[in-house]
Amino acid sequence: MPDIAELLITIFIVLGGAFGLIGSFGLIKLRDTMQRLHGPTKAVTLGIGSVLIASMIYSYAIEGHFSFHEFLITLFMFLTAPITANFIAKAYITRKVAKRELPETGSDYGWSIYDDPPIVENEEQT
Amino acid sequence: MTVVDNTLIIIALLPFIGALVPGIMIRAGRNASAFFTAVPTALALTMLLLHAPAVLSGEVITAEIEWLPQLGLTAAFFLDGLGLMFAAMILGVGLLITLYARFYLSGDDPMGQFYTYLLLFQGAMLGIVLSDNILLLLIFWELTSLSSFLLIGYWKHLPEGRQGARMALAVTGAGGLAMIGGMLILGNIVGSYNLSDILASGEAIRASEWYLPALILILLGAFTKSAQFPFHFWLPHAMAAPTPVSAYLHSATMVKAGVFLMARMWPALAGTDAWFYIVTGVGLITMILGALIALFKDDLKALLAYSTVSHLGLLTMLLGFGTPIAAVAAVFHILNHLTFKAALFMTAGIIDHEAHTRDIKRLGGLRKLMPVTFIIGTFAALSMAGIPLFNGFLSKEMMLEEAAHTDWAGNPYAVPILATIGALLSVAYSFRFIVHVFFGPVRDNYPSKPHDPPFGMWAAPALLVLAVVLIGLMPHLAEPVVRAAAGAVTGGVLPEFHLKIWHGVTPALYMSGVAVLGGAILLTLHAPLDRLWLRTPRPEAKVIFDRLMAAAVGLSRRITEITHDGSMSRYLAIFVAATTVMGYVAWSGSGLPLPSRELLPIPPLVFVGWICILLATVSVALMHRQRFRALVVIGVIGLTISVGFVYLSAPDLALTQISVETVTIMLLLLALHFLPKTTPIESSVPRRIRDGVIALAAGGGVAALSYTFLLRDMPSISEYHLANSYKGGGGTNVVNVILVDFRGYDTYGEIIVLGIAGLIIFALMEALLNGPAARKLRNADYSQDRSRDRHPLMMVIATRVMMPVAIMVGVYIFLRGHNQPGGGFVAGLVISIALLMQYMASGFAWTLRRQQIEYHSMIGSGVVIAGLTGAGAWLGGKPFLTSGFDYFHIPPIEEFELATAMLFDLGVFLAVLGAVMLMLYSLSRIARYAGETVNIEPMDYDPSKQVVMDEKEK
Amino acid sequence: MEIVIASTVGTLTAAGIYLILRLRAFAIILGLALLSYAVNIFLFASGRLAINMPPILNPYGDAAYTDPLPQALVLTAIVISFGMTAVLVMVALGAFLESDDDRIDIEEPATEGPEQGTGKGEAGAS
Amino acid sequence: MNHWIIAPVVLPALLAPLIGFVMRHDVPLARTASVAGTLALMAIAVGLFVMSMGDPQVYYLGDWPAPFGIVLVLDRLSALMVLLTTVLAFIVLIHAIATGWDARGWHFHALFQFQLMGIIGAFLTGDIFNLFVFFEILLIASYGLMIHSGGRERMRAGLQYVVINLAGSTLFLFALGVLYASTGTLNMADLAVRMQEVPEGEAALVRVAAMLLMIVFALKAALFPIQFWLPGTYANAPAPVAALFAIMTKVGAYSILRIHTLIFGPGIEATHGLPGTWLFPAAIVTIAIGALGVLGARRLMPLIAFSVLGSMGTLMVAISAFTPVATTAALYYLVHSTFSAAALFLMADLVITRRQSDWLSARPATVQNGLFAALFFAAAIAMAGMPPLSGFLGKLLVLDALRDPGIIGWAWSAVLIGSLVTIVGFARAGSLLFWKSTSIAVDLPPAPDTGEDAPAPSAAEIAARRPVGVAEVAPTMAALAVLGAITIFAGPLTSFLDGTTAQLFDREGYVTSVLKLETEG
Amino acid sequence: MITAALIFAFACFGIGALFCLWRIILGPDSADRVLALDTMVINMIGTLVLYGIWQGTAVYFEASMLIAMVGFVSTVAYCRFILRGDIIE
Amino acid sequence: MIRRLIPHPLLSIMLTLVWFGLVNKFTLGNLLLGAALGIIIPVLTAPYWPNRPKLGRPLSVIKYALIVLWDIIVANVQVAWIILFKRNANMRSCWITVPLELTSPEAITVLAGTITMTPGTVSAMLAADSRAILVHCLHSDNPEADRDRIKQRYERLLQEIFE
Ligand code: NA
Ligand code: NA
Repeated sequence: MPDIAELLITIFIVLGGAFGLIGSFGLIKLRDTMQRLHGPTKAVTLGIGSVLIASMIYSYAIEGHFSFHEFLITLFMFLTAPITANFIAKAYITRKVAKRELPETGSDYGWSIYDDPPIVENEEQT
Repeated sequence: MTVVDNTLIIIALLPFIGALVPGIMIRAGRNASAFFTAVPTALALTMLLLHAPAVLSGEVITAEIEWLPQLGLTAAFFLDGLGLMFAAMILGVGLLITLYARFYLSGDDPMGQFYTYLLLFQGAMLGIVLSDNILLLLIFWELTSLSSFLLIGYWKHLPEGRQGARMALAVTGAGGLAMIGGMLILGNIVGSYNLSDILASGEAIRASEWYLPALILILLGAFTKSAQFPFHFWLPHAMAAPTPVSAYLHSATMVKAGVFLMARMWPALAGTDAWFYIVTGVGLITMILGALIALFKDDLKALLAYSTVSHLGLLTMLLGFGTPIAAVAAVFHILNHLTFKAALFMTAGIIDHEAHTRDIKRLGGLRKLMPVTFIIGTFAALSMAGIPLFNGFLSKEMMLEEAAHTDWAGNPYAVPILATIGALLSVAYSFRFIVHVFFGPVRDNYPSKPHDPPFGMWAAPALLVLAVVLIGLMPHLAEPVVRAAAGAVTGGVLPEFHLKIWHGVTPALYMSGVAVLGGAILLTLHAPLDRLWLRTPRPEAKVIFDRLMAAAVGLSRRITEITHDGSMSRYLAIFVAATTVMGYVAWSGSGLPLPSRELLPIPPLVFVGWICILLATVSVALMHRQRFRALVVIGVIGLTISVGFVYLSAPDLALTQISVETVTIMLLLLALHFLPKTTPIESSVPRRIRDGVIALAAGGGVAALSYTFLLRDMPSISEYHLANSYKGGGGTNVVNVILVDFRGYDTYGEIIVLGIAGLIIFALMEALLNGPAARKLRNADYSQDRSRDRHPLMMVIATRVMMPVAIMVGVYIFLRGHNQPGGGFVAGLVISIALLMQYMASGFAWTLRRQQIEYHSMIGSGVVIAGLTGAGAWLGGKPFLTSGFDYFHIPPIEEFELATAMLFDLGVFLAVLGAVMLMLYSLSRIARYAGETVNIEPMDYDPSKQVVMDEKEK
Repeated sequence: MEIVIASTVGTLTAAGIYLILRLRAFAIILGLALLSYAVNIFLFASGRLAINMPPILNPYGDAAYTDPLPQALVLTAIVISFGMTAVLVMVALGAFLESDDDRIDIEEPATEGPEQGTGKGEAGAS
Repeated sequence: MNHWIIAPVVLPALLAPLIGFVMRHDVPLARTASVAGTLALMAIAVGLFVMSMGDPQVYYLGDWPAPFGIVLVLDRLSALMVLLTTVLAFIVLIHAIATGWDARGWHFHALFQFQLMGIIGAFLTGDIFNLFVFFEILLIASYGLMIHSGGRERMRAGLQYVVINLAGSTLFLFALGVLYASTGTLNMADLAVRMQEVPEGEAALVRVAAMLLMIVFALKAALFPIQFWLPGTYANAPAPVAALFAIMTKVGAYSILRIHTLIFGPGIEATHGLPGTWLFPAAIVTIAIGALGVLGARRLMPLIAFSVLGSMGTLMVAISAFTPVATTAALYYLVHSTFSAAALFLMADLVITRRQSDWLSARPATVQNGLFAALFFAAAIAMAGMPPLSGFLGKLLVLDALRDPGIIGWAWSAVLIGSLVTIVGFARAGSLLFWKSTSIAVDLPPAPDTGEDAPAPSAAEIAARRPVGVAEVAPTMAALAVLGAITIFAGPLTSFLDGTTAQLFDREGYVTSVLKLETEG
Repeated sequence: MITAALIFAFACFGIGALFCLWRIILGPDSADRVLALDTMVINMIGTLVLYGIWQGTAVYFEASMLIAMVGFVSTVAYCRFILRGDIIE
Repeated sequence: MIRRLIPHPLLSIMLTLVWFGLVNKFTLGNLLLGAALGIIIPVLTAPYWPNRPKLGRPLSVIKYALIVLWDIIVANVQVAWIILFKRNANMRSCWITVPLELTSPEAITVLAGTITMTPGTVSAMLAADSRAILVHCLHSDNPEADRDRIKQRYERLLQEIFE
C-alpha cells in the first residue's frame, strides 16, 4: 500500500468525521433553528464529501480499480442540500417567524410564503 | 313375525308429498285445498288399514332405507300395534279435521298455507309413531315442534297466536333437545340407534350408569311435549290457534306424542324406582293441577286445554305405574280421550263460530238453540266425566283400579286418594261444561244469535261421539286394538284382561262413585269457589314465562352489547393478553436445548443505533398525540432499521425497507392532511397502565423468544438455496433468486396483494367522492395558515435533474437485482419516488396531464405479465413459474444473461409502480376535491417567462 | 448483538401494542407500523445474525453466507404490509370523512331511529 | 405433474386484473367474465375433486423439489374445500349481480375473483409461509369487499376489521418466525417430519409456534376470546359479501385442522394435547356467545352474524377433539354451516332491501311476505340445527362423535342449549319480521296535492316496493337446495368425508407424497 | 492508521447521530426535527460509506445511494406538510 | 426532430456518466446501455422539462465551479469555527435581502444553492416574483458587505453563464 495514499485516506476520513461531528454538534449548541440550519447544510455535507473522497482513493489505491460510485452520492448531496435547507427554512419561518421580522423584498411582491405570485394568464381553478 | 313391506315408507312420506300440493295452489280456494289435503291422508289411512289385520294378529311390518350409516341413522320404519293405533288416530282425526277446517276457517284465511302446515304436522306425527330408529324419531319429533309452531302462529296478526307459538316452540323445543341428549346416550349404551334393538336391551339400559341421565333427558322431552307439570303452561296458550288446530294438536296428536314416547320406551326404561316416582309423581300432580285449573276457566277452549293437561297427567301416571295392566288402561284411555276430547274441541269451535264467544259466563241455554251441538257436546263431556255407558268411564275405572293397588313409598292411600280427587275434579269441570253452556235460560245478549252449524261442520264431532258411545256400550270392539297396542307397549306379554262395562263391585267403583257425587257437589258450589279462586294469589305461568323470557332476552342483549360494544381497543387488548398468556402456557410446558451459538459483539456504533431505535420507539409511544412529530420519529426508526439490515448482511432488506418506509410516510402525510393533527387524551390513567402492562408483557415475550432462538443453531433448508441459486436459478443474489424463482409463487401473491390494494384504494376514493364525505371535503377549509408558495421554483429546477437520475437509478437497480442487491420491487419503489419528486415539485395535476401511462393498466399488466411468465413454463411441460435463463455473447459486447425471472421481475416492477402511483393519485384526487386549485405552469412563477411577456407588452 | 436485536424487537412490539390499544385510528396506524418493524426484524432474526456475510454469491471464493431465506420472507412480508398499510390508511381516512372523528370504537345505535318504524318491537315478550 | 392443480389459482389471478383494469368501465362485460370465470372455476374444482380420490397429489412450483420450493397439495380435504368455495362463490355472485350489489361501487368483480384466488390458494398450499401469503391475499380482497359501496357504518366496521386482521397477520409472522427459527423449514410435510424429531423436553419454541398459529387461525375462525370482530364485520358487510365470508371463517377452521393434524398432530410428543385442550373451552364459550347474541339481537344482520359465530363454535368443538370420527362430523358441519350462513345472509339482503331497515321491529309487511317468511324459516332451522335440514344431522354427528367422558357434559350441553337458544332467537325475530308485520297497515304516502311537491321515490324506495325476481331469489334457494342435498345424500357425503378424514390423519401418506420418499421414515 | 481513522470517524458520526436524535425527540420546533432527521440521514450515509471501506466491499453502496435519495424526498415531504398540509397538490 | 429525440443533450451526457457511476465498471456493453438510457429517459421526462435552458461560456462554468468549491471549503471551516468556539451570546445572526438581476430559474436555483453552501449564509426563500432572495447569515458584522459579495462573486458570473 503506498504510504501517501494511506495518509490521504486517513486525513480525509478524519476530516470527514470531524466535520460530520461538528455539524451535528451545531444542532445541539446553536440557539435558534435558523442558526442550527447552518451546521448540517455545510459541515456535514463536507464531511460526507471527505469520506467519499477517502473511499474513492481507497478503492483506487488499495483495491486497484477506479470507483465512480462516490461521485453519484456526492452529486445527490450537493444537489439536494440547498433545496432541503430552503424548505426547512421556509417551514421554520412559516411557523415561528413573524412577517415583520423579515426584511422587505424591495419589490412589489412580498416573500413567497406570504404572497401569491404575480398572476399569470390562464391560471385555472377547479 | 316381522314382515318387510316398503309401502310403509310411502305411508310415512305421503303427508309430506301431499304438503307440496296445497302449498303450490295457495290461492285455489277452500274446497280444492281441503280436497287435496284429504286425498293423501285418506290414501295413507287406507294403506295403513290394509296392514291392520296383520298387525293386529301380532305381526310387525318394517321397512328401511339407508341414510347416514356412519351415524347409525337409517330411515327405518316399523308398524306394530302401538304404532298402528296412533297412526290410525293421526290419520283418521286428520281427515276429520280437514273436513272441519274447511267449514271453520273463513275464506279470507290462506287455506293453502293452513293445509300445508297441517300435512307437514301430520307427516311429522306419523313419522314419530312409525320410526324404528330413535334418531329418525328425533327428527320427526323436532318437526312436530316446528310445524306446530307454524300452526299455532297461523293467525299471525294476533299477538296471542305469535306468543303462544313461540312459547310452545321454546318449551317443546327445549324438551326435544334434552331428548336428543337422552336418545344419544341410549344409543351409546346399546350400541345402536335402532329402536327395536333398544327395546330389546331394557335390562342393559336399566343397569347402565347412564340410565338415570338418559331417563331424565328423555322424560324431559316427553313431559314438555305432553304438557306435564311444570311444563304444562304452554298448552293453554297454544289455544290461540284456530280450533281445528287445537282439536288436532292438543287433543289427538301432538300432546300425545309425549305419552306415545313413554309408552314406546316403556320396555327399555320402565320398571325402575326412578321411573315410577318421576313419571307417576309428575302425572299425578299434573292430573290434579290441570283439573283444578280447568274447573275455574271460563274460556271453553282453556277449560278443555286444562282438562287435556289433566288427562295427559292421568295417562302419564298410568304409564308410571309400570304394570302391564296399567299400560292397557293407558292405551285404552288414549283412544277414549281422543274421541271425546276431539269432539269437545270441535263443539267448542262450533259454539265460538256461531255465538262468537267462548266465554262460559256469556253462554248458557244453548240446549234449545243448538240441539245437535248440545247432544254431541254433552255426550262427549259425560264421557270425559267418566259416566257409565260412555267410553271414558271404562278407562277411568281401570285407572282407579290400578291406583287403588299402588303404594307410594310404602303408603297405600296416597295414590288412590289423589286419583280420586283428580277424578272428582274432572267430573266437576265436565259437568260445568254441560250445565253452564247448554242449560239454564236462553240469553238475549249473545254476541251473535247461535244456531246449529251446517252438517259439514258437525259431521266430524258427531262421528267421534258415535265412537264414544259405541265403545262405551261395546268395549270389546276396541279390544283387539288395545290388546295389540298394549302388547307393543309392554313388549309382548300381557296378563289376561277383557274390556267390559261391569267389573263387579271393586274399590274403583267406590272411588268412581265418590268422584261423581263430589264433582256434582263441587259444581253447585262453583260460584263461591270461583270467587275464592279469583282472590287466591297464584303464580301465573305465562307471566312467569314471559318474565323469564324477557329476562333472558334482556340479559343476552346486555351481555352481547356489553361484550360486543364496538370497543376495538378492548378487543385488541383481550387478543394480545390472551395471546401472551397462551404463548406463555405453551412455552412453560417444555424446555430448551442448550445454547449453541456464540454471542456476537456489540460495537459502539451498534450501541448508538440501539439507543437511537429504543429512544425513538419509546418516544413514538409517549408522544404519539402529536401526530406529525410521531411521523418524523418513525422516520428515525425506519432509517436505523435499514442501516441495521445493511450491517447484518441484508442489503436487499435495507433497500426495500428504506424505500417502503419513505412511500409509507408519504401516504401517512397525505392522509394526515385531512385528519386531526393531534390525538386528544381520552383514556384514563388506569387504562393506560393496563395497556402498558399488556404491551410490556407481550413485548417481553417476543424479546425472550427471539433471544432464545438467537442463541441456538438449527439446520435450515436454505443450504440448498445457496447451493443452487447460481446453478439452477441463474443469479448470484440468493435472496432475489429465492424471491423470483424458488419462492416466486410467494412473490406472485405479494404483487397481487399490492394490485388489490391499488384497486381498493381507487374504489374507496370513488365511493368517498360520491358519498356524503364529498360534501364535507368541499366545505372543509384546508387552506388556513398555509404558505403561499406551492410549487417553488428551486424545487422544480432541482427535480428536473434529479428525477431522470433517480429513474436511471431505478433502472439500474432493476437490471442488476438478480445478481446484486436490488430487483423489481425496489426498482418500482425508486421510480415511484422519482415520480413523487416530480409531483411534489409541480403538483399532481400538472404532472399527470403530461403523463402517458395509466396506473390501472400498469398494475394490471404487471400482474398479468408475472402470471403469464409463470404460465409460460407450461409450454415446456414444466410447472408454473419454472424459470429459464441463458448467457449470451454478442461481440464486442461482453457476455450477459437473460432470464425469464427478469420478465417475472418486470411484472413485479410494474405492479409495484402502478399500485404506489394509483394510491398517490387517489389521495391527491381527494385533496383536489377539497377545493384546491390546479396549476397549469410547472412552477408558481417563472421570472424568465415574465420578461418575455413584459417585452411583448412594450 | 443478540440482546440488541431481542430488546429492539421487544421494545418495538411493546410500543406498537400500546399504540394499537389507543382509541384513535392514527395511533393505531402508528402502532401497526411499529409492529410491522418488530415482526420484520423478528422474522429476519429467525435466520440468526451474521455480520458481513450478505447472501450474494462470490465467484472468487468459498465465502460464508448468512441464511437468505428469512430475508426473502421478510421482503415478502414488508411488501405485503406496505399494501395493507396503504389500504388501512385509506380506510381510516374514509371512515374519518364519513363520520366526524377518527375514533376506532363504534357506538351502536341503541334504538331504531324515530323515523323508522315503531321500534318498540315485542322485545322480551313472547 | 397435474397442471390442473394450479389452475384454480391462476385462472382468477389472470382474470381479475383483466376485469379490474381492462373491463372496469363495462359492467355487463365484467359480469359476464366474472360469471364465466366462476363457472370455469367450479368446473375445475369438480375435476380436481374427482382427481383427489387417490393419494395426495403434489405440484412442485418452479420445478424445485420439496421442501425447497413451494408445493401445492391436492388431497381430498383441499379438493373438498375448493369445491365448496366455488359453489358458494357462484351462488353469491349470481345474487350480487341480480340484486345489483356489484354495481354499487368499483371493482366488485375483480376483488371477488382475487378473493377466490386467495381462498383457493390457501386451501391448496403445502407451504406454511405461502399459507400466510394467501391469507393476506384473501384478507386484503375481503377488506375491499367489506367496504364495497361505502357508507358510514360500513367504513367504521371495515376499519375495525382491517385493524384486527392486521394484528392477526402480525401474529402470524411472529409464529412463522418462531417456527422457522426452531425448524429451519417451511414446507408443511418437512415440518411434520422435523416435528417428530423434536425431543419432548426441548420443545418450548415449537410449542409456542403451535400455539401462536392456533391463535392466528382461531382469530379467522372467530373463536372466543378473539371473536369480537365477527359480528360487527358481518353485520355491516354488504350482504352477498357476508355470505361469501361464510367460507372465510372456514379457512381458519381448515388451517387448524390441517396444521394441527399434520404438523402438530395427535401423535407428536412435543405439542401433545396442546391444541385441543385450549380449543375446546374456547369453542364452548363461542357457542354460548353466538346463542346469546342471536337471542338478544335487535337487528337482523347481527342476529345472523351471531348465529354464524355459534356455528363456528359448534364446528370447533368437533375439531378440537382431533379424532377421525369427530373430524368427519366437523367436515359435514362445515359444509352445512357454510351454506346455511350464506342462505341466511342472502335472504336477509332481499328482506332488508324491502323493509329498508334491518331492525327487528314490526314494520308494514313487505311484498311477498310469505315467500320471505318461508325462506327465513328454512334458513333459520338449518342454522339452528333443527330438522329436516342438514343442521340437525350435522349436530347429531357432532354430538355422537364427542363421547369422551371428560368433555361430553360440556360439549352436549353447549351444543344442545345453544341450538335451543338460537331457535328461540330466530323464532322471535321471524315472528317480528314476518308475522307481526302483517298486523300493521301499510301507510301509503298521502296523495300528492300538486305534482311538484311530491317527492319522487328514492331508488331504495323503488327497490323496496319491487317484488323479487327469479334471479334474485334463486341463489338463496340454491343455497337451501344444497342444504337439502347434503341432507338427503348425507350417507354418501359422510363416507366421502370418512375417506377425507382418514387421509388427513395419515400423516405418513402426506409426507411420503410430498417429499417423494420411497419408503417411510 | 486507516483503521484508527475509521474508528475515530465512526465515533464522530455515531455521536453526531445521537445529537440528531436529541433534536428529533426534543425539538423544539417541527423544523428542527426535520432538520435533525435530515442530518441523521447524512450521518448514516457517512457511516455506511465508512463501513464499506472497513469491510472492503461495495455491496453497501446502493443502500447509501438510496438512503440519500429517499432522505431528500422525505425531508421535502415533511417540510411541504408543514408548509402546505398537502405534500402533492 | 433531433430536439425531440434528444431534448436535453447535457442531461443525456450526464445520465450516461451517472450510469457508469452506478455500474462502476467501464465496458462497451455498459456504454451502449448507458447511452441508450441516457437518450430514452430524457425523452420520457421531457414533458416535465418543457424548455431547454440556455447555457453559455463553458469556461465561466468551470471558473464558477472552482470558486464555489473553494468557498465551500472555506465556508465549512468558518462555520466549524463558529460552532465550536463562538459563544452564542456573541453570535450576530441576521436576515438580508439580496435583490436579483437573474431571471432564469436555473440561474436563480444555482445562486440560491451557492449561497447556502458558502460562508455563513443560507438562502431561505425567494420573493413571490422571484426578484429577491432572502438570506440568513449565521454571523455577520456587516450585512451589506455580505449582500454585495453575493452579487459580485456569484450573480455576475451566473448572468454570464445563463444569459
Ligand atoms: Na431481479
Ligand atoms: Na425455477
